[in-house]
Amino acid sequence: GNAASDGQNAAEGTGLEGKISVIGSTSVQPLAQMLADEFNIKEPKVRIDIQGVGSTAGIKAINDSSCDIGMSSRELKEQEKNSKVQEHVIALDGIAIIVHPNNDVQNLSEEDIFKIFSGQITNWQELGGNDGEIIVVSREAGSGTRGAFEELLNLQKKEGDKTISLLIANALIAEGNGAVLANVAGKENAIGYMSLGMVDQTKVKKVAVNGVEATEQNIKDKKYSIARPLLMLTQAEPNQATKAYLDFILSAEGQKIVAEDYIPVN
Amino acid sequence: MKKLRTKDAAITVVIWLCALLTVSGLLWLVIYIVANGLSHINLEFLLSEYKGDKHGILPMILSTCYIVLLSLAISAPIGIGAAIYLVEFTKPGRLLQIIRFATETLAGIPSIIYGLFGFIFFVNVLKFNFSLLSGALTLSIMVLPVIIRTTEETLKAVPLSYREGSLALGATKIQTIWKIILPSAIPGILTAVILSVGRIVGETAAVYLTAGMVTRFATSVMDSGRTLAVHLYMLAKEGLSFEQAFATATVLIVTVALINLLMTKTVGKIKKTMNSR
Amino acid sequence: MENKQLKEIKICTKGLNFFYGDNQALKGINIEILAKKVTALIGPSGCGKSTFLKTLNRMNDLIPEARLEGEIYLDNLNLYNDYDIVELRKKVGMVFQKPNPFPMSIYDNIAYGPRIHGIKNKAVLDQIVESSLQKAALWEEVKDRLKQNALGLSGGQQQRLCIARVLAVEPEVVLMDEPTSALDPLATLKIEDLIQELADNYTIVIVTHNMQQAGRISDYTAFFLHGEIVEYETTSKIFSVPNDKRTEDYITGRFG
Amino acid sequence: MENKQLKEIKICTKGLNFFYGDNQALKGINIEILAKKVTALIGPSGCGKSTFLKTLNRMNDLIPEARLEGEIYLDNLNLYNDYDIVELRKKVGMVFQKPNPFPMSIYDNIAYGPRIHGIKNKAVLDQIVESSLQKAALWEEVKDRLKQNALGLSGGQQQRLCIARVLAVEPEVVLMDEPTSALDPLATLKIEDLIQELADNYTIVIVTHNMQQAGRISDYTAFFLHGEIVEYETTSKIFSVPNDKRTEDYITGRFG
Amino acid sequence: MLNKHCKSRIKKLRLNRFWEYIAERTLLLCASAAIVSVLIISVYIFYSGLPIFGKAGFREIVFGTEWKPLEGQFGILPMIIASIITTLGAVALAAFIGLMTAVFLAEIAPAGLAKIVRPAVELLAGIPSVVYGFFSLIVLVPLIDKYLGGGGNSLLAAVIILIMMVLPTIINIAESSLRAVPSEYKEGSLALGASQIQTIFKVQIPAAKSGIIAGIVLGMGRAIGETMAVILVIGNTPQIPTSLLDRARTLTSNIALEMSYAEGLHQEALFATGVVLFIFIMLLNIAVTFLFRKAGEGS
Ligand SMILES: Nc1ncnc2c1ncn2[C@@H]1O[C@H](COP(=O)(O)OP(=O)(O)OP(=O)(O)O)[C@@H](O)[C@H]1O
Ligand SMILES: Nc1ncnc2c1ncn2[C@@H]1O[C@H](COP(=O)(O)OP(=O)(O)OP(=O)(O)O)[C@@H](O)[C@H]1O
Ligand SMILES: [Mg+2]
Ligand SMILES: [Mg+2]
Repeated sequence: GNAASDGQNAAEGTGLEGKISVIGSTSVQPLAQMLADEFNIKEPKVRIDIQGVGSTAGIKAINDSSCDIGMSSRELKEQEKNSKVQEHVIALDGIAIIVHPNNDVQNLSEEDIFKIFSGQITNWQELGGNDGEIIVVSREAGSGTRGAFEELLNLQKKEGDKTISLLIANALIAEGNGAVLANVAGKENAIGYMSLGMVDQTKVKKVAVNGVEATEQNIKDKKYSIARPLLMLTQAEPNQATKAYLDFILSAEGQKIVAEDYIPVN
Repeated sequence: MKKLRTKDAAITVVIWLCALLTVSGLLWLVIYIVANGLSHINLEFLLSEYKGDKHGILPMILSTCYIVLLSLAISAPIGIGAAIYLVEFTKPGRLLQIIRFATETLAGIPSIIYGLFGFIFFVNVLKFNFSLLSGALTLSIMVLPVIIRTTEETLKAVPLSYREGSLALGATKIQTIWKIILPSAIPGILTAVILSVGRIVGETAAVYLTAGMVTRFATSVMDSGRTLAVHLYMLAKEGLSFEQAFATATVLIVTVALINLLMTKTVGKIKKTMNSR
Repeated sequence: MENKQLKEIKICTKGLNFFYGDNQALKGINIEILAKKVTALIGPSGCGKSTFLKTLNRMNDLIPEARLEGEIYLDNLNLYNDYDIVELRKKVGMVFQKPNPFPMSIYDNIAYGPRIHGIKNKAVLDQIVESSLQKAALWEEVKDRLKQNALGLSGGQQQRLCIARVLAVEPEVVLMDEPTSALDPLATLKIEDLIQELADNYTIVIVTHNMQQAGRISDYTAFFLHGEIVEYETTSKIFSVPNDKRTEDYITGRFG
Repeated sequence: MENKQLKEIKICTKGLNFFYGDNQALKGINIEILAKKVTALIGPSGCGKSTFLKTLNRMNDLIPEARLEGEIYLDNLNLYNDYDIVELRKKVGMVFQKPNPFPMSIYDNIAYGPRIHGIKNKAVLDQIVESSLQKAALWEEVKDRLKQNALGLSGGQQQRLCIARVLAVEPEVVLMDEPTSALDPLATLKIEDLIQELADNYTIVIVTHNMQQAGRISDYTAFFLHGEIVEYETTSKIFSVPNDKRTEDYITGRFG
Repeated sequence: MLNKHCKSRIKKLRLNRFWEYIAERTLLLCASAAIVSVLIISVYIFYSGLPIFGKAGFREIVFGTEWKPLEGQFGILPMIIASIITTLGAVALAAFIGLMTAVFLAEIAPAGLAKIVRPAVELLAGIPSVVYGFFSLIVLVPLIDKYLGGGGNSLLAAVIILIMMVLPTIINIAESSLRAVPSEYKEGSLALGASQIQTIFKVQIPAAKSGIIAGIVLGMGRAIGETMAVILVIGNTPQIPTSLLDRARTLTSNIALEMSYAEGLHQEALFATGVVLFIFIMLLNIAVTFLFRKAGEGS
């Protein structure tokens, strides 16, 4: 993108032009989209294309330089780090554990959750609920939410340089946060996890973890522990449009939008 | 005799039931979707963008149109040319067999493989990124066999007597093709094109991996765009707004129904011209 | 056949063999076809009449696995070596069994050939269309609807249109393959009259299944059987005193 | 036709009209067909011969927009009211213009009819197959390859197979629609011989385009024109002294 | 003068020849596009998908039961099995219903009714697969969950939508092969006193056999290749299913789910999945070509 100083537009923005290609986490995508819509009001000539294809894909794309911004909803792994790529934390996001509204279970310990997702507990009865086989809903393997969830709950073990997921083999794999929501909303015995910012409480119920409700405040106060940063990755020297977009996101105005559903940084 | 009659009657009942099952399956689906979708379709839904609190599908409609036009612009001339070559120039033999085998294979390849290929080849290797161009190139390979085959059939249906008549007057082959055969084959070629439009409009897997899913108005072929089918997939997958999903599905079904109607019309026209001979 | 030598020979073949793949359809055909006469080819189904006719304007070149041996001369020039195929077909026109007008207007049907051969001038084309239709005895019937689709004509009219279409490219020889077999008696009669008129200016070779027709319109008749010419004589002779028993059997309807 | 009354009448029609939609194909046909005789139907293309033949075993019932008026009697019973259609077609067999063996073995082709009508016993079937093939003069040629596909037979053999197939269900009347027109002269001869033999036991109605054939094999001939019967007489009479000018014109080949 | 005329004619003829040649070559080029595309696609897929068979082992991939790509386990047997079950299950049922419907359309239905049913079948064929997927997700999956339990996302749900999707393919081809059966066969059988049903089942269907089977095989191709509709309803669990109510993952959904972020060996493993799918399709194609050829000979 190249900046063209356009006098008439100067009142609002700088009359910047260009195209930003944003690829990555489906958890970050809606937030990035909202921010882009807002940014476009000021800079209508900047076109921001956002593709939600998964954190791993976003990290890969920025490492290949095939996009301007990569989105990730988990920390980068060692082998994914690249000196030429800059990480920007644009928000914090909790991962909510969700169940069907009719489910009596209100609270689960981290250990319960570990046992459910690793297949050691398979019936709600064992947790004081109704008799019903637990249907575990998880995300696809490249998902940042899944990566963060498994890391935070230790649902993985190291074996040499490989990290092995301990997720129960018959978990239902849903592609995207929305699919998790839809699946849990549709099945009385399901349990799943998803980006806190996207939980629709009219359809599903959040359960407390270790007695702590999943709320923004609790995450800020570090009481609710299942939370991860939402990242945007750029080249060390991003082009002007990209830089302007990032600056906007991290500005007070941008963070106000972040705060609507997520936890702003600083 | 009587036993035979009851057996016949029983089989007839089974046949009627199967036909009923087929039709009722379709009706169930169509009615369910249209009934749920129709109430959400209004001008605003059809003609606004997908941004902020607007949930219109205009960008998707336009992206779909662009992809359709672009794919056809690439595949129609090639496909029709190929069909002409196959019908008018090849003698039965190796080459014909190879080309035929190639088109059969192309026709059989599942769309996800096209997606896989398009994603690696057009998006990554040729660096077209997620764009209408990548999508259209992938789709034009995908519909190539549809165009070749259908056009081939129509060309074959042009009576030999037309060719003989023209050649016997001293016309060259190209003159005969251009002045006699192609004009008589136009309805069939139209059918081929309409069929391809149907396939492109309905395709998800191959477009999803090549043209991306951006909900903005596309301004150039290098922009990413979301087609209606991909939009429906995203809505269904995300499960956030079933109203929009139903409405989008309704738009898709109506489009397909219109395409079918158009097709029946052209096919009817072919039959008419053939009959009036 | 005594004074045939005195007449002008338009077409002659020497040891003509023709094969569809392994199937030999013509076996050693030697024939001399005279200019400005009507020559009829008769014989039972599958005996090679159409095949022979088609070799004369090389329509058989369309069939991939077909093969020809021997020689054919048109005006003493070798048909396969000395002529450009387009030129040849201009010179040797063909009318088919089923009328095959193109799906376009009557005018365009007739003008198709001249246009193909480079005539663009509207007045010239008009002139050609009118004279060709007149020669084919169709002008009066269609002159008011030249712009209408030719497929709307009756079978007999369509066939005369096809004849006119051939005449428009000014051929010297006209080949006809059972031109009346798809027509009703009245239309047949018209075409037969037409053929006899045309014989004043054109060399005509006609295949027919109808013995009476051959008798009525042709000057010479060749009787084909199993790819060979059994007998080739003046029509009057072949129908009154055939030399060959098989010819007689065929003409009197004992087979075929 | 003087002593026809003395003979047994197998089929008779009274004021038979037949329509394809608006197109009337048969107009007031009155005819009496005699048992154990060969009756030939002749006439130019499209005159309604096939249509008439098909009304006799109600094959025309298949055509949705077709309509029939008048009456047909078979053995003095009304064809349309007094017979079950399956029974009727068993009694009135039909042989078609193009040989149409089913794509199965020779044996199964013949056994098809009997099986349909409930015969399962292998020995009985074997017996029927053999005797039918013998009656159709085909047994000697195929007895060693009954299990082979019937489509591998020559055209003439296929047609005799179709005749055998009809005989296997023991009909009383056999209808034949140009049964030899797709065959070569030799095969035609065989079928003609066969027809004459069959006439000892069956009532045969045959449509033919070949005047000579009608003359050779039939006892009575009906001449159809534009959906009407112009003349119906003993064959010898119709071919020597036809009553009607149109019959004479047709027979001498002046049209058709 | 005459000479000049001759020369110009010869020139024109030469020009004709030239254009003829150019046109033919151009058309040949178009025709080759199909070959080139197939070549590029197959070479690409095989080139990208074959190496991993060497690295991870053919048996470990094709017969391995564990798909944990991030951990170096690339067993796709569960996907192969799921693909085969959904395909066969759907096609077996669709073949029966489809053949009967084809018979209905070709022989039984009154003309007026056929005129309504046929466009319905065509509409069924034209509806995008994602619409089927969406419909099943909303309607079928909850129904199955409610009456049969297990969450609803299952092989069964996939089989049911696949039936709807392959039905039109089978109906169309079966109907046209039934119609292509020479009417002489039908007439011959009826003239022998067979009933209509007897004629259909004893003569017409056997005569149309190759075409009908080809339609079924083509339907199989469609079923095995379907992706998006299946992803939405099958649950995508990479585990060998033990009942129709189990969640499973097909070859196609495996590719679509993970392609966008896979890299290295993982990506190669997805290409390997593509290779396996490709081979399945090729086998089916060869079967269809063979059957259609046979059908052509039959009639
Ligand atoms: N295109 C073809 N390919 C192969 N064989 C052919 C072809 N055309 C004709 N034949 C064969 O060549 C032989 C002669 O056929 P031809 O059409 O010349 O006969 P005909 O005398 O015109 O017969 P008819 O009176 O039926 O028109 C026949 O055995 C026929 O089967
Ligand atoms: N299925 C049909 N639908 C409509 N019209 C028909 C049908 N079959 C025949 N006809 C018409 O009925 C008339 C008589 O036809 P029919 O087949 O009985 O004649 P034909 O004497 O057998 O002729 P050919 O000698 O050519 O077999 C013709 O005008 C024909 O066009
Ligand atoms: Mg011929
Ligand atoms: Mg007839």
